[in-house]
Amino acid sequence: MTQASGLPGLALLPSALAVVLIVLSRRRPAVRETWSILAAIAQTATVAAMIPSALSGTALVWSPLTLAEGVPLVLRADALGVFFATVASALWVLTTVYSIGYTRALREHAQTRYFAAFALSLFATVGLALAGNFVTFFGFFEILTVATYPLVIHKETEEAARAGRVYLAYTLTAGAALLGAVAWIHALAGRTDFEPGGILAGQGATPAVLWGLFILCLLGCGVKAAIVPLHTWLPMAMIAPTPVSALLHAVAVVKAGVFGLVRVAGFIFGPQLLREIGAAEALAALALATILLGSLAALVQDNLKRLLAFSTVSQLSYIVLGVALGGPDAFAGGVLHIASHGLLKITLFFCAGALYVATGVERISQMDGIGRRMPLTMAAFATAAFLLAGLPPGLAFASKWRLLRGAVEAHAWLAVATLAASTVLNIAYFAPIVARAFRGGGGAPMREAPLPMLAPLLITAAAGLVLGVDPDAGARLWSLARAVAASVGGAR
Amino acid sequence: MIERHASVVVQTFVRVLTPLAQLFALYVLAFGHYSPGGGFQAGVILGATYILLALAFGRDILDRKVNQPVCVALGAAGVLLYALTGVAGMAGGGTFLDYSRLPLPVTPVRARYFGILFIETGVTLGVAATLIILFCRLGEQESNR
Amino acid sequence: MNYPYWVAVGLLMLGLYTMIAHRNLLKKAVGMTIFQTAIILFFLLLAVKRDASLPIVSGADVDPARFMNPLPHALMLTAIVVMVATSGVALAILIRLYARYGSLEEDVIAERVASDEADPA
Amino acid sequence: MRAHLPILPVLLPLVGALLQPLVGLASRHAAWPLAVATAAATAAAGIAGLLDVLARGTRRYSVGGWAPPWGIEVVLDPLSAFTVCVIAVVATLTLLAGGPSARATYEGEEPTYYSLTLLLVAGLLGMVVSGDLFNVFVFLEVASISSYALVASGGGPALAAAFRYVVLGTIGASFYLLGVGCLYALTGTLNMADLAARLPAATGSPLFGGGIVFMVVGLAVKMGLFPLHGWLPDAYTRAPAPVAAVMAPVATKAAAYVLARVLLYVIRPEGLPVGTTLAWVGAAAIVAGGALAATQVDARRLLAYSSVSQMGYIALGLGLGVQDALVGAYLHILAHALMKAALFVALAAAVLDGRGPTLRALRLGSRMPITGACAVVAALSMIGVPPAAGFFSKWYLLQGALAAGQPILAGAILGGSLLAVVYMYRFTEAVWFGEPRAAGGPPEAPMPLLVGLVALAVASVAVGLGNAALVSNVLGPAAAGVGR
Repeated sequence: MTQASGLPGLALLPSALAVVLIVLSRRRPAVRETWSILAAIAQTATVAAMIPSALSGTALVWSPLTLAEGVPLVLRADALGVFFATVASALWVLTTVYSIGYTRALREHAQTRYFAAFALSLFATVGLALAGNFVTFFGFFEILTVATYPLVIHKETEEAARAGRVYLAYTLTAGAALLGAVAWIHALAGRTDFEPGGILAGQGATPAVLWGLFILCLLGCGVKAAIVPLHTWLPMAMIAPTPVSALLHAVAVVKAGVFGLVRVAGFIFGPQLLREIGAAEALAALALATILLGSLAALVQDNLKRLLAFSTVSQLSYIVLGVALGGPDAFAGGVLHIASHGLLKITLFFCAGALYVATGVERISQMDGIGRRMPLTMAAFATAAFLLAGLPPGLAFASKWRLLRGAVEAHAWLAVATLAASTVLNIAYFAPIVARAFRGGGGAPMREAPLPMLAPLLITAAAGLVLGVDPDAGARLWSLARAVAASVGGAR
Repeated sequence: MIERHASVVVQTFVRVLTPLAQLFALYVLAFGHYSPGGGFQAGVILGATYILLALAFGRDILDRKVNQPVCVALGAAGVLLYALTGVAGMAGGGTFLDYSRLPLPVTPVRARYFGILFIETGVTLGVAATLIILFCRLGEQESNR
Repeated sequence: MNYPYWVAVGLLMLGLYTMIAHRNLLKKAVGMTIFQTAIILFFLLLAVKRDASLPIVSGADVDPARFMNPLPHALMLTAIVVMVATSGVALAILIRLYARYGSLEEDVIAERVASDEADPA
Repeated sequence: MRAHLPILPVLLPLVGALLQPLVGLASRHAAWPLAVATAAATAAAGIAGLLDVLARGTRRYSVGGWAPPWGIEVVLDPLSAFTVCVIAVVATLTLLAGGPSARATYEGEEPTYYSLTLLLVAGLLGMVVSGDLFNVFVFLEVASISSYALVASGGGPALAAAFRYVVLGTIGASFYLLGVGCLYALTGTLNMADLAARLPAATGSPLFGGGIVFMVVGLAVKMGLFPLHGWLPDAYTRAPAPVAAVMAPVATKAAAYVLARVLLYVIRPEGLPVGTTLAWVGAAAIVAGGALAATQVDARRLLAYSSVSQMGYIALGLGLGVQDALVGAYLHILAHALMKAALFVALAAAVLDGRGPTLRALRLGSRMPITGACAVVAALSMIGVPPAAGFFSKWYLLQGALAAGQPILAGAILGGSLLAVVYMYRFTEAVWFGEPRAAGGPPEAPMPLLVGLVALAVASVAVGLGNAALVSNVLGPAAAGVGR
């Protein structure tokens, strides 16, 4: 069911306007930041307004213009799109507040470019979330790549330039692969619409062609989704300011890649077809390898942000795994993990940034006793870390539990074993940090980060707990995730 | 730099020949309709007379009689005369370069006759000016850049 | 019957060879002229007809079959003008090149251009 | 006036070029406004012509009142009207933007410079509207001779580049003329429409094959198609900045247009593998040009080799010959003209500011934020990032390659994008990492330059967003009927 409505277009308006307004008010920081916050709130509200219709199975559709002959620009607010857009927008509000505290405390340069690129990134993220066909998706996907580049090189040091070079090399190469896939799909099926259950089945394509397409898609989305061995850019990109790492490299950019894989698997190929050609198993195997390798790499990191980056690599593949398994439970669990990992990982990054701003600490080996000086921050860190590892009653527990149930149902015992092992590894790399933070260091005066930084991280940590108890609270994320899985028809 | 050729015989001869040759150029131009001749040939003869002057009396005489910007402008004016004759045909209701439709109070056949004459005049000017410029520029010892 | 065409082809090859193989720029320009002349010859040969006269209409005795084709001549008149202009530009450039670099040998100029670009004075 | 629309795009710049030396006698400051006004009038005539053709169909114009096939014919159909608009509009913007740069380069000799550029434009537009193969040659040479002189006006190293350009350009033009001679010998006509009607009866002759090969090779030289691009890098690199800005975007496009016109609308060599060869040569050009561009340290040479690569896209599309590929090639003529113009204008701004031409010394960044931003937009269009125009031309080309069953050529298109990432990244990085704004000195490029540059960058995106209308109204009909 679809219904024509301008609402999906309206959801893109705040961030697009914000880019212009931020540049125009570049000489007045207070005004500039007000625009950012207002845009974030407006965007969240618009996206949230589309949740009821998405839940009822009616996708709002807005198609204002034709991109190329036979290819309309379509924005379509289905359950999956609204899910992702909600997560990204809501976290943008908090990140903006956090950013203001961060940039002011560190007296960052080029703040106008920073906030404008941030708004543009969110514009692209919501756009690709709501994209109704693959071409539209690709457009926003590429804009996202370009918009995040200035954020990665924000420091303008030689190291940042190198990271930016690697980042663009990876993501734009992936973009070319994805363009090949999109064009091929269009040539094959005559359209690239995202349809629950896929559009490629019954087009008469040979398995070899389908495999070719699948590999192109995997290359295209897999880079942003940081699937091993396409993940190397992510730890390097940690040179970016912490709010960027928090929102973009834990939520928007990497999730855009994963989201693309969900779209490809569920809405272009369809779980049925993926399984028929045997691509589902290959994807699952890649996901399992990434989960383990990411966790293992995280174990040996000393730089806190790099550790978080490798943890992200690992956690993202939970989502990929859910998509690859394809059953209703696994698919829903995977989709829900987009939210749970986003919420909890952003908390961890917020904490890392708060530590850096308040004490200048970047390495785990310097963190002895820091919990005494910044008890609130470290409490939030500990909460988020253990919840992310999958301990109940966190949001990640909710998603991982469904994932596990899906794996059991599919008799994917290797996946079950990997999930269990990964939980242990998660605890193994987070626990030492927490232990170190609360060991010794007595007597140091309490000195938390400024309030605009502290408040967001406390809110996200608390939200992780609350949503863990009831994943359907507030934005009804769990219902949305289930609706996605049901529509795709997670083939048995 | 082309030196002045200090020979009384040559200078006198050129002095006598130049006006005659220029008159002949006009004749070739006007007679082009009926016999071999026309604008191009007339232009070459006209240009040659100035080159002859320069050979006999030195380059300076050209700068006095037709300096280079003027010469370029003359050449452009010649081609412009050609183009505008064509445009005049458009004004008379024909297509570009349709001389039979020139807005003149004569029959189309006569109009075509005049049209050719205008155009050949333009060609004469253009060719003569081009020759003079080529002579001056290529004869320069040192380039300015 | 077609021998004249072989002359045109020969001139064409000669011109092309001179343009490509010779290291001296002036000889390249000469080759260019030969090359263009060969093409003009080729076009004019297209107009040749045995036992035909110039297409000048005089009197009532008009038999189009006895005229040569005037069109290639008209075309080549234009082409000659174009050729003169091209040669003029080429020579003008050569004069200035010689004034600047003191040589018309390709390698020498290339060498001096390279040092020019390394240190634009 | 409507009846004269086909001839106006040639007539206006021609008259404008001739007026320059006359007006120059009176005032040197009038040269630039006069040139821009001439070009703008030409662009207006071109746009009026396009609208007229779309509303009323193809317009044929017999020069001098002599009917074809005896007289000279000028034809405005959707394709030629479109190409006229591209060349005239881009030339207007680059002449406007190049003004300050030209003033700095040609102190006092601006009338000559503008006269030559307008002659170049007149020649290019003449190539496009001409309905007669020989007249194409004449206009080709008008354009070429003007550009030889323009390149040579750089002096020093530019002279060597200009001579090379003269030699290779003459080979190209002469080959084209030779091909025309072959076809004339075969059919006895030079009028394109007449020729198209007569040629099918004569396809067996060796003159037919020879004529096509000569024409295609000649035009390939003129459009800078790899491996016949030898003149292009040096000419674009050493030409003065304003000349490169005017020439680089449009000069090769007119030759590409003639190639399309001759191969697809006049000759249609069904039995010969001309199209396939052209497509593969285009693919080679994309890859080789891109690879060469990626290794350059001089920004101008980088852009020149990127032109070699981008002309490959056009050749590939023309060679494939299916509807989508043709649309892609035509759209790329516009897209590439816009982005290359923007990049060369940005470079001219840098040179004006005493920067460049090496990438290392470019650094527009914080000193010229608007110029830098426009250059980045053009660079993104070159890479093919949506919604810039460069993305959509590649999209159509990809669709065409896939429809023609040539996945390897599709791969070459994507590979070209990757190479574009590399070389445009190097360019963009040079733009981004600016040194802090120096005290004093103008903080941005001069206003006319900015206006032209911003217009070019905005047009790059606008053409991308509005390409569907352009394709369904202009390019689709232009390609319809000739596409395989």
